[in-house]
Amino acid sequence: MSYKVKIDLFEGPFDLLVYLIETSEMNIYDIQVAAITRQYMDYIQEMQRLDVEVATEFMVLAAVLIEIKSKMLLPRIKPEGVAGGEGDPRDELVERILEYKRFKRAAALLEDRQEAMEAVLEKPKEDLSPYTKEPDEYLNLDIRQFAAAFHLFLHKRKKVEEIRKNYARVERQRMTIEDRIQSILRLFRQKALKKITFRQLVEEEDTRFNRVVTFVSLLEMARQRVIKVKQQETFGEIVIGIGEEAGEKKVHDQ
Amino acid sequence: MTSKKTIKSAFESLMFVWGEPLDVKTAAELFNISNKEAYDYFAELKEEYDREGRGIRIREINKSFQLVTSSENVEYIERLCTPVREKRLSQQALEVLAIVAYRQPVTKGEIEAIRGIRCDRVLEGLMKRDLVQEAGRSSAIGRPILYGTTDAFLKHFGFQNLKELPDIEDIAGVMNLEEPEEGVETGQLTIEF
Amino acid sequence: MTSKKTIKSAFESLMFVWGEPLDVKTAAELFNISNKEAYDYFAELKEEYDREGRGIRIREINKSFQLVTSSENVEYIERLCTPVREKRLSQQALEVLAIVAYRQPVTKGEIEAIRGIRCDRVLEGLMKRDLVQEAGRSSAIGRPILYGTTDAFLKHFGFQNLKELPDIEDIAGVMNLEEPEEGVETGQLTIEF
Repeated sequence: MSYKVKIDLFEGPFDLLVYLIETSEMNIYDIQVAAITRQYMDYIQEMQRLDVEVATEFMVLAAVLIEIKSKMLLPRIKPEGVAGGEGDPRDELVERILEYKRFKRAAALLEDRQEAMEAVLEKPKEDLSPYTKEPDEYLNLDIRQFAAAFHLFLHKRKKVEEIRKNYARVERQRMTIEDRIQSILRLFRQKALKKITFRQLVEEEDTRFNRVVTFVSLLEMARQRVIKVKQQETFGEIVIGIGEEAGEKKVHDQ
Repeated sequence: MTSKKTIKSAFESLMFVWGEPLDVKTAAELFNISNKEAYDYFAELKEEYDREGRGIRIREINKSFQLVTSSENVEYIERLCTPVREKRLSQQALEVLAIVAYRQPVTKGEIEAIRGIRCDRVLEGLMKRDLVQEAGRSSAIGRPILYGTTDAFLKHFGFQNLKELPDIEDIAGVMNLEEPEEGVETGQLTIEF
Repeated sequence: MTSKKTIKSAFESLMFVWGEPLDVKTAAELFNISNKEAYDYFAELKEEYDREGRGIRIREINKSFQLVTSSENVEYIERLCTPVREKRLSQQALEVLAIVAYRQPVTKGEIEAIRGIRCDRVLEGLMKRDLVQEAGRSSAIGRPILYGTTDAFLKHFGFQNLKELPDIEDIAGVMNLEEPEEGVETGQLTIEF
């Protein structure tokens, strides 16, 4: 194939057709339909061979080309007395190609303008608050406006839910080791406990983060000898008892 | 009665703080003058800025005026900083936009007939960028939505109004083509494929 | 060698996009001219703007120059920014109010997380208008204030109680609203996530 071009180069079937006509330097008013149809079909097959998804629109135009090709093979009948008769089977196609090229050209003009306009820069609005004399905002809202405002927000409701979830989690995760130490001490004191198991403490916590905080807090408390930790056997229950230094640790009651 | 000089000076200040295109009507109301009068003042200012070759210019977008930089100075500005710019439009977006601009108000079906391919997503993207907007309903069967361009479209491409769109009807000349023999209408096409 | 006229025009463009006071030294370096020369050009421009009584002036701040509006025009700018006509509750305020109404009791943090933008002043305004009130404290860390709507809010919409608020899922149908396009900026609304 002489024209290995990427499919995504073409915006649509007309784009491809125009490209083929132009590269083969055909006169648009005298399109060699057989040749162009062959090229068009080759191209589509090449795309399919490369596993490129070919939009159905490309096939629609292929069918049109084949139809015109077959009409071209028939002798043109001009019934006597009828001026002009059926005309060239290519006429409609030419019209459509011209129409398409017209807008392709317009798109190119717009593209140039777009580029030229990049040299023109705006400035942002100034901070208008110094000029806004006590905004005379007066309440004149109706339910439509109100609903519209909320609707916009709803539009992204899923995201909102996510944020809300994350937001809540962030709040909960703010439990600190300091807090947890205090709460464990309080637990011992309030319930006048002598012992508590590690499992019991951890089960109070619903998030992994808080369980980790609990564990680290216990390590810290053990280091400070605020608690005593015993484990009878490997992987066995860890039992926590109150340590010698516990009395000095100030326990804040809420 | 405020003097012309005062009003013109005020217009400069207003455009400066506002940043965005300032509507002639809004400006006229502030001074209790006619829209025509306000428009003329803006136009005079614009002309003065151009004539003096200033680094700041005034551009008109559909009866609104806005201060912008002179395009000649973009190189110097880029030496100083990297301006934030709108993203350029893709080829397909430009094609669809061209059809909307020249054929407006136009239905999606008409756009698709010209390009031979669906354009829902492109059209959606153009509406999101506020370059295209709905412009009523066609009276055709099913009353399809009509589309048209926005003021943001004019701004993006630097047109004062739609009349400034370059002529594309003499496309044959542009393409170096022989004009077809008479009788070929290039205007209205209704061919269903 | 760049001409004086070109440099002065460029300085105007640079001040325009820069916004902040533009350092003479920085400007001089861009054109490879001496600080003295650059300073003189800025001073000349400033003098021209003053002499012509323009609405935009140049202000010097410690060897830096900045475009500002003429102080004479403050009154007009105020008129532009504060329309005499009845001003409606801003889009921002409406949105915060909507979130409070549907999510109550809700903390300020949650509202801000939803909208991605701070809302202290908006919330304050709504409380001043007696549409929103404090509704206790959250049990979360820091015990942030919870907000809810007031009876005045209900009365305004003619609702007996909060259950009468249009159903969230139905709201589009009830209000016959078009589905807003994502990303389209409607007025001052800025929902950012």
